[in-house]
Amino acid sequence: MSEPAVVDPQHGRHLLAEMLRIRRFEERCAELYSAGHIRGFLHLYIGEEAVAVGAMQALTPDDAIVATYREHGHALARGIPATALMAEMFGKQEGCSRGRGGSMHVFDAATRFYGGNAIVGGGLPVAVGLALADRMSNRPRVTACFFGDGAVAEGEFHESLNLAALWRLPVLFLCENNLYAMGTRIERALAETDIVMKARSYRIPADVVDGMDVLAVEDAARRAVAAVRRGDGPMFLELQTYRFRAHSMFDAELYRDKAEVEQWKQRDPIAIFAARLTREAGLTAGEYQEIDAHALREVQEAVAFAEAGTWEPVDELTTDVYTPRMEEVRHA
Amino acid sequence: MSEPAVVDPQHGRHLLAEMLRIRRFEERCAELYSAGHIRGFLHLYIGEEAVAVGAMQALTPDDAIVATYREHGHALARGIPATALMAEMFGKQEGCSRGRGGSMHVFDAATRFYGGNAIVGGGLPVAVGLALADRMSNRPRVTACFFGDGAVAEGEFHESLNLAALWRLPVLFLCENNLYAMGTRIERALAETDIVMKARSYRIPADVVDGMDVLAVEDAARRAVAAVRRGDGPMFLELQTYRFRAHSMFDAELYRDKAEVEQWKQRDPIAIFAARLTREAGLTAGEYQEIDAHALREVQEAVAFAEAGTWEPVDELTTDVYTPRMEEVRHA
Amino acid sequence: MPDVAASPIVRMTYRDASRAGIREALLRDPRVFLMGEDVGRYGGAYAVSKGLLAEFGPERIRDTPLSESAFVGAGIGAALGGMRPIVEVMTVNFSLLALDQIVNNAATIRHMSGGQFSVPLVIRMVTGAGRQLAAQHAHSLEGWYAHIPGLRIVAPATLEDVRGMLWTALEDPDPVLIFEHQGLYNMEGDLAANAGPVDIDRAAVRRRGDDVTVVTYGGSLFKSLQAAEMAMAEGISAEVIDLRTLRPLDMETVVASVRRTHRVVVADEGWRSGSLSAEITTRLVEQAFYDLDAPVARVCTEEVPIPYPKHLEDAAVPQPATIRAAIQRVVAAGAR
Amino acid sequence: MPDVAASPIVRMTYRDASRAGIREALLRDPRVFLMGEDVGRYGGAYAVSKGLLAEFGPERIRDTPLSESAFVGAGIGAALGGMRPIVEVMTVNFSLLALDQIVNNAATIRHMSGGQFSVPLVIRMVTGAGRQLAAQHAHSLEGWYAHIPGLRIVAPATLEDVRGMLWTALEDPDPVLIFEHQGLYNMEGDLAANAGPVDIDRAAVRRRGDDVTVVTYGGSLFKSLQAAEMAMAEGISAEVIDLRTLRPLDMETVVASVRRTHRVVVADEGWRSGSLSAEITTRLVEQAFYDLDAPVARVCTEEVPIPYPKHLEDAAVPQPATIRAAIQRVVAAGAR
Ligand SMILES: Cc1ncc(C[n+]2csc(CCOP(=O)(O)OP(=O)(O)O)c2C)c(N)n1
Ligand SMILES: Cc1ncc(C[n+]2csc(CCOP(=O)(O)OP(=O)(O)O)c2C)c(N)n1
Ligand SMILES: [Mg+2]
Ligand SMILES: [Mg+2]
Repeated sequence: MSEPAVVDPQHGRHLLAEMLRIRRFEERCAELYSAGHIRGFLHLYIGEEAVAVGAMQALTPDDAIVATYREHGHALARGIPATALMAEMFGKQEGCSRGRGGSMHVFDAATRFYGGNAIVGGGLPVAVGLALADRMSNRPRVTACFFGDGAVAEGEFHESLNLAALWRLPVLFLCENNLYAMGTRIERALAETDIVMKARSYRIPADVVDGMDVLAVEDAARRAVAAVRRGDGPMFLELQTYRFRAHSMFDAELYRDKAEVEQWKQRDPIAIFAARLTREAGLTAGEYQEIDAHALREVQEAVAFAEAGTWEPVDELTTDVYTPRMEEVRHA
Repeated sequence: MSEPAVVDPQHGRHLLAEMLRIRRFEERCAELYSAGHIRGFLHLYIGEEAVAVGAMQALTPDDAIVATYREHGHALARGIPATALMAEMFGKQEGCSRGRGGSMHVFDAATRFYGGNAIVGGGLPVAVGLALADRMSNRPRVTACFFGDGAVAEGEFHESLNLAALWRLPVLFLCENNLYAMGTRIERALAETDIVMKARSYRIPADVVDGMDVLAVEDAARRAVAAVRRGDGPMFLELQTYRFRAHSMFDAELYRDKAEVEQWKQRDPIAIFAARLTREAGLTAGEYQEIDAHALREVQEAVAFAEAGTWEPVDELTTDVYTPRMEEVRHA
Repeated sequence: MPDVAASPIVRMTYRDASRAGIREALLRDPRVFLMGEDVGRYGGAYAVSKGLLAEFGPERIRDTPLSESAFVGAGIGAALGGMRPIVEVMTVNFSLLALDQIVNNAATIRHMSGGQFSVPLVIRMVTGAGRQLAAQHAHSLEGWYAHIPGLRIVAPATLEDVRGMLWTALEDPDPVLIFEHQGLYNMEGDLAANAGPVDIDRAAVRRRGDDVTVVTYGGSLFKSLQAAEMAMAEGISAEVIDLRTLRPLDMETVVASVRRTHRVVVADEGWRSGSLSAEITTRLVEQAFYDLDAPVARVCTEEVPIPYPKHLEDAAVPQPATIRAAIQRVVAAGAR
Repeated sequence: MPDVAASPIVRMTYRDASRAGIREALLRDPRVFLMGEDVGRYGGAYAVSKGLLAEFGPERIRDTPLSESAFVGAGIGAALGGMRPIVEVMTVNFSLLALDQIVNNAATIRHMSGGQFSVPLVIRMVTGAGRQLAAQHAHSLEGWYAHIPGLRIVAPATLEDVRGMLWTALEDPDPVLIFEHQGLYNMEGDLAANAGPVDIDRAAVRRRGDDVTVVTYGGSLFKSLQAAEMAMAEGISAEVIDLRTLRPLDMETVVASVRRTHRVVVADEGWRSGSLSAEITTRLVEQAFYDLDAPVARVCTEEVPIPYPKHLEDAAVPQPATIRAAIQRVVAAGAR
C-alpha cells in the first residue's frame, strides 16, 4: 500500500458526493425492496462505495467496465443516470437494460458498461475479450473488471488471468475482497487467502489496497490504469473492503458476528473520508448537508422517474432474442 | 531436485524392466495402429516412461490412480496386465474396459485405476473426490493424479488444487511437463511457466523433478506419498520430461524442431538408466537382452491375447449405461 | 414403506420436506454427506439446509468454494470412493460450469469402464422461474439434462416426493439429478411424520379425467391442476399426470391415459424448441399415433432468456390460463 | 452471389472447403480472426487451419491455452468489442467446459441488455462419431444446443455449405455455432473456385421424391441419400431434406414436402430421447398432423456413450441400412 495522497479540496468533494449518491441510492433500494417495488435478488454495495468511486476516477469514457450482480455502485460512479438505473430495478422499460435485467444485469452502451453478470466469475472472460479487441485494434483503452473474493476460486478466474497475462492484454482486474462469498468466509474458500499471490502466479503485477479509503483506491487505480494503458499488460488490485449489509435481501447473516460488522462499520468509507475532508480540506457541516441533500434529491428523482416509467408491452417479450438483420451492430 | 539415490541392483533391474515393458508395448502399438488393429486416437508415452514407473513404486495397492488419455505407461506400471490392456486397444471385450474405451479410457477396478480420461483436466476433480472419500473414511490412502502441462491452464486444475489444499486431502498431483500440449509449447500456454509456483499459490508443497531419471522420480514420489499419507494434505510434483513421438498418430509435428527432439532423445530414460545400471550395478549386456526379450515376449503374448479376443455382441451395446438395480456397487 | 396411516401428520413446506429428506439420509447412512456452496453456515441459498450444520457438523455439511466443476467432480470421485454424496448446485444455470463433469464423467464412467465402476451420486439443483431472478437464475434445464444417457433425472413436485425421492435416489447406483422448483419451496402441505422413500420409476396420475390428458411435472404440476379445475367449469374432464421422473420416461402411464382420452396437452417449463414436451409428443406419435384424435398441444416457456419484470416473467412461462386454453383447444380440435 | 458458372471447378475435400471459407473471411474482413487450441502451429486438430498461420500470422491465427471457458468468453468479449472472432472448439464434448459462456452470456446478452449489445461471434466445433474416438470425443450435441434461444445453430454437410456458411455466419449479428462432422472432412467433391456465401436460413431438398420425406442434416445426410438410393430398388421414391440450420428450423420446407409425401423419417445422430428429431416430429404434429399417414419414424443414435469398437460405434449411430429400414416401415405403415 502506498502513502495516501493529499486531498484536493474540489476533487475530494466530488468523491464524497459520488459515494453519498451510491449510499443514498441503495438505502432507498432496500426500502423499495421491502415495499415490493424492487424484486428478485438485490445485492447492496453499502460499505464498499470507495472501491467503485475510487477506481472509476482512473478511467476515461472510452474504457470499458465489466461488473457483477453487486453493481449499482459501479453503474452510478460510471455515469449511468440514477433515473435509468432505478427504472431498471423497477423493471420499467425506461431502465438502462429496458427493465429486463433488473438489479443484477445492468448494461449501458453509452458508458461502455458490459454488465452486471450474475454468474460469479462469468464476467472475467468477457473482459479479457474486450481487451483483446482493443489490443488487436490498437486502441489505447482499458477494460476494468470487477469481481469478488468468491470468484477467485472459480476456474474462469484462473483461465482469464492466464490468458490476459499471456497475451499482455489491457485488463485491470479489480478484486473486491469483502471477506465473504455469501456466507463463506475467505478462509473457508481459498487455500491461500493472500489473493495477490495468485495474480503473481500468472506474472500479473498485483497490489493490495485499502478499499475503505477512496483516495488510496483512486491512487492505486490511476497507477495501474496508466501501466495497463501503456501496454504493460494486465494489472491486478485487491481492494480490501467489507459489505455492511447482508449478502442479499434473503440473508439471515448467520455466518458472521455482529461485532465484526460493527468493527468494520467504524471504517465506513464515507464517514472517514468526510472527516478527513473536514480536517484537511475545510469541508463544513453545511456543505456536507448540501452534498447529501443533493444525493437524496437525485435518488428522489430517480424513484419518481422509475415510478412514472412504463412496462414493456407483453407482445415485445421475445424481441431482442435475436438482432434484426437490418440493424447495424453498433458497439465496439 | 534432490540427490540421486543409490541404485539397488535388484530394484534397479525391476525399474528397467518396467520401463522396457512400456516401451516395447507402445512401439508395438504404433505398428498395430499403422496396420489398422488399433484405431481412434493413440497417444504414446515413449520417452516419459521414467515418470509412471518411478511414481508407481511409491504407491500401494490400496492407493488410487487417475490418469489421462496418454496412460498406457501408467496402466502397465500399475499392474494392469498387458493382455487386458492390449485387448482394450483392440476393442475386444477381454479388454480391461471391455473394449469400450480403447486407448484413451483404461479403467481397472482391481488396481484402482480410475481412467483414462480424455478430457484434459477432467480427471483432477475426480481425484479430489476419491481422496475426499478416503479422508472422510479415515483410510490412509493416497490418490495419485497424473496430468500434463496443458491441463495447468484449465479451470478444473485451479479449482481442484484449491479444493484439495483447502480440505487437506490426500492427493498427489503429478504434472507431466513434456513442454507441449499438442502443438502448443508451454510458453505459449502459460503466462508463468514455472508450474510449481502455481501449486504454491494454493499452499501446496511442490517440487520439480527430473522426469527422465526414474530414481529421482521414485525418490520424490516416495517422499511426497509419505507426506500425503501422513495427513499433511496434497503434494505436487512437476516431472520434467519429453515425448519422443508425435502427440498422437495424426500429428505432422510442424510445431517443433527435429533438433530439439534429438536433444531430448539423448536423455532417453531407459538408455540412461541402463547405462547407469551397467556402471553402478553390474548390469550386463546379456541381462539387458534378457530383460528386453522378456518385455517383447510379454507384448507378443498380449497381442496374441488381443487377437484371440472376441467382440462384444452388438446386442449388448446399451448394457451398462445404467447399473442393474440388483447389483451391489462394489468399488470403494 | 413405513406405515404412513399410523403416523401423525405434520404441516410443513416443500422446503421443510426437502430438508427432512436430507436429514433422514444423513441419519440413516454414514456414507451420505451434503456438499455445495453455502449449504452450511449460510443455511443454503434457499434455506433448505438450515440447521443441518449444527446437527451434523462441517464434515458432513460441507461448504465448498465457488468451484462448480471441482465440487461436482469431487462428488463423482467420492461416489467412486464409496461415499453417497449429495451435491447441491445452487441454481441450474450455474450447473453449466460443471457440465463437463456431469456429462463427460458421471454419465459415462459406468459404460466406458465396461461396467466396472458405478457413480452413485446425487446432485440437487434449483430450477425454474417465478421469483423475478432474470436470465441467469431462472431457467428450466431439467428436460435438457434428460437427453443425456447415463443420468437419471427426477423432478419432485409434491412434499412427499421431495422428501422421499432423495432416499431412493441415494440408493440408485447411478447418478441422479434432482430438480427442485424454486417456486415450490414455500408451498405448504401435510405430510406423515414418518413419510419415507418413494419410487422414482413411475409417473403419477394426480387427477383423474376422461377428456384430455395433461402431462406435466415440477413447477407446472399445480398450474396444470388449477387449469384442470378451470376446465371443469366448461364441462371438460382433464386427467393430470405428473411425470416425476424425466429420464427414463414412464410412457406406459401416459399412453394408458391417452388411450382413454385421445387428447394431450403437455405443460413443460422448458423453452419450447427441443424441450421435453417434444420428446413426449414424439413418443406418443410412436406409441399411440392412431389413438390421437388431435395434435398434441404444448404449453412451454417462450424462447427468451427469462426477463426480470413480473408481467414478462409470467408471460414467458406456462400459466394456468394458458394450460386451460390448450385444454380447450385440443378438446375442440378433431372432436370424435 | 458470385457468378459460379463462370468460375473454374476445383476438386477438394470438405476440410479444404472449410479452410477456404476461413481464409476468405480473413482476407475479406480485418476484424475476423481465428482462435482456439492448436489452430496455429499444429494446423488444427483436424488439419482444417493448416497453412493459415503462415499466411496470416499469430495475431489472427491465435493459438490458445487449454481454457475453453476463457477463450470462448474472450470471443464473446472480442465480438462485443467490434471484432468478428471465429472460435474453434476442437470437439463438441470439450465445449461443455465453455457452456456457461455460451448459454449464460453469448445467448442472453442481447436480450438481457435490452437490445443494446449484440454478440457477433462464430464458434466452430467438430461433432459426431465414426472415427472410433469413444465416449469423450464422439457425441453429437448440435441438436441439444438448438434448444437455446439466442443461438443460431448450423450444420453444413456439403462442401459448398461448409465454405459458404461461415461468411454468412460472420455477417450474422448474433452468435452462430457451426458444427462440422468429423466423418466428412475427407469427403471429396467439386466446388467452384469462387464459391461464395450461402444462406443459412433455409433447408435444402437434396433429392426429390414422392413417397416419403427423409429429414436429416450433417453427418447423416449422405447416409440418408444412400438409403434413398437403396429404397429406389424397392420402388420407393424418397425425398431427402438437409436441414442445414438447426435453429431456427425451416419447417416450411419440411412441411411442404410432407404435404406431398405424407410420410416422414428423421435421421439424426443425436441420442434419441430429446434429440432434434423429437422437435421435428412434434412440429409436424403441430403443423401437419392431418397430413401424416403414418407415425414419423426416427433413426437416431442409441442411448449410450459412443463405444470405441467399430462394430459397436456403427451399431450406435444411424446407418444407411437403418434409415432404409425406417423408410420401408413408414411406407408400409398406414398405406393410403
Ligand atoms: C457460478 C455461480 N455460483 C454461485 C452463485 C451464487 N452466488 C451469488 S453471489 C455469491 C457469492 C459471491 O461472492 P464474491 O465473489 O465474494 O462477491 P460478493 O458477493 O462478496 O460481492 C454466490 C455464491 C452464482 N451467482 N454464480
Ligand atoms: C478439454 C480438452 N480440450 C482439448 C482437448 C484436446 N487435446 C487432447 S490432448 C491435448 C494436449 C494436452 O497436453 P498436456 O496436458 O500437456 O498432455 P500431453 O498430451 O502433453 O501428455 C489437447 C489439447 C482435450 N482432450 N480436452
Ligand atoms: Mg465477497
Ligand atoms: Mg504436455
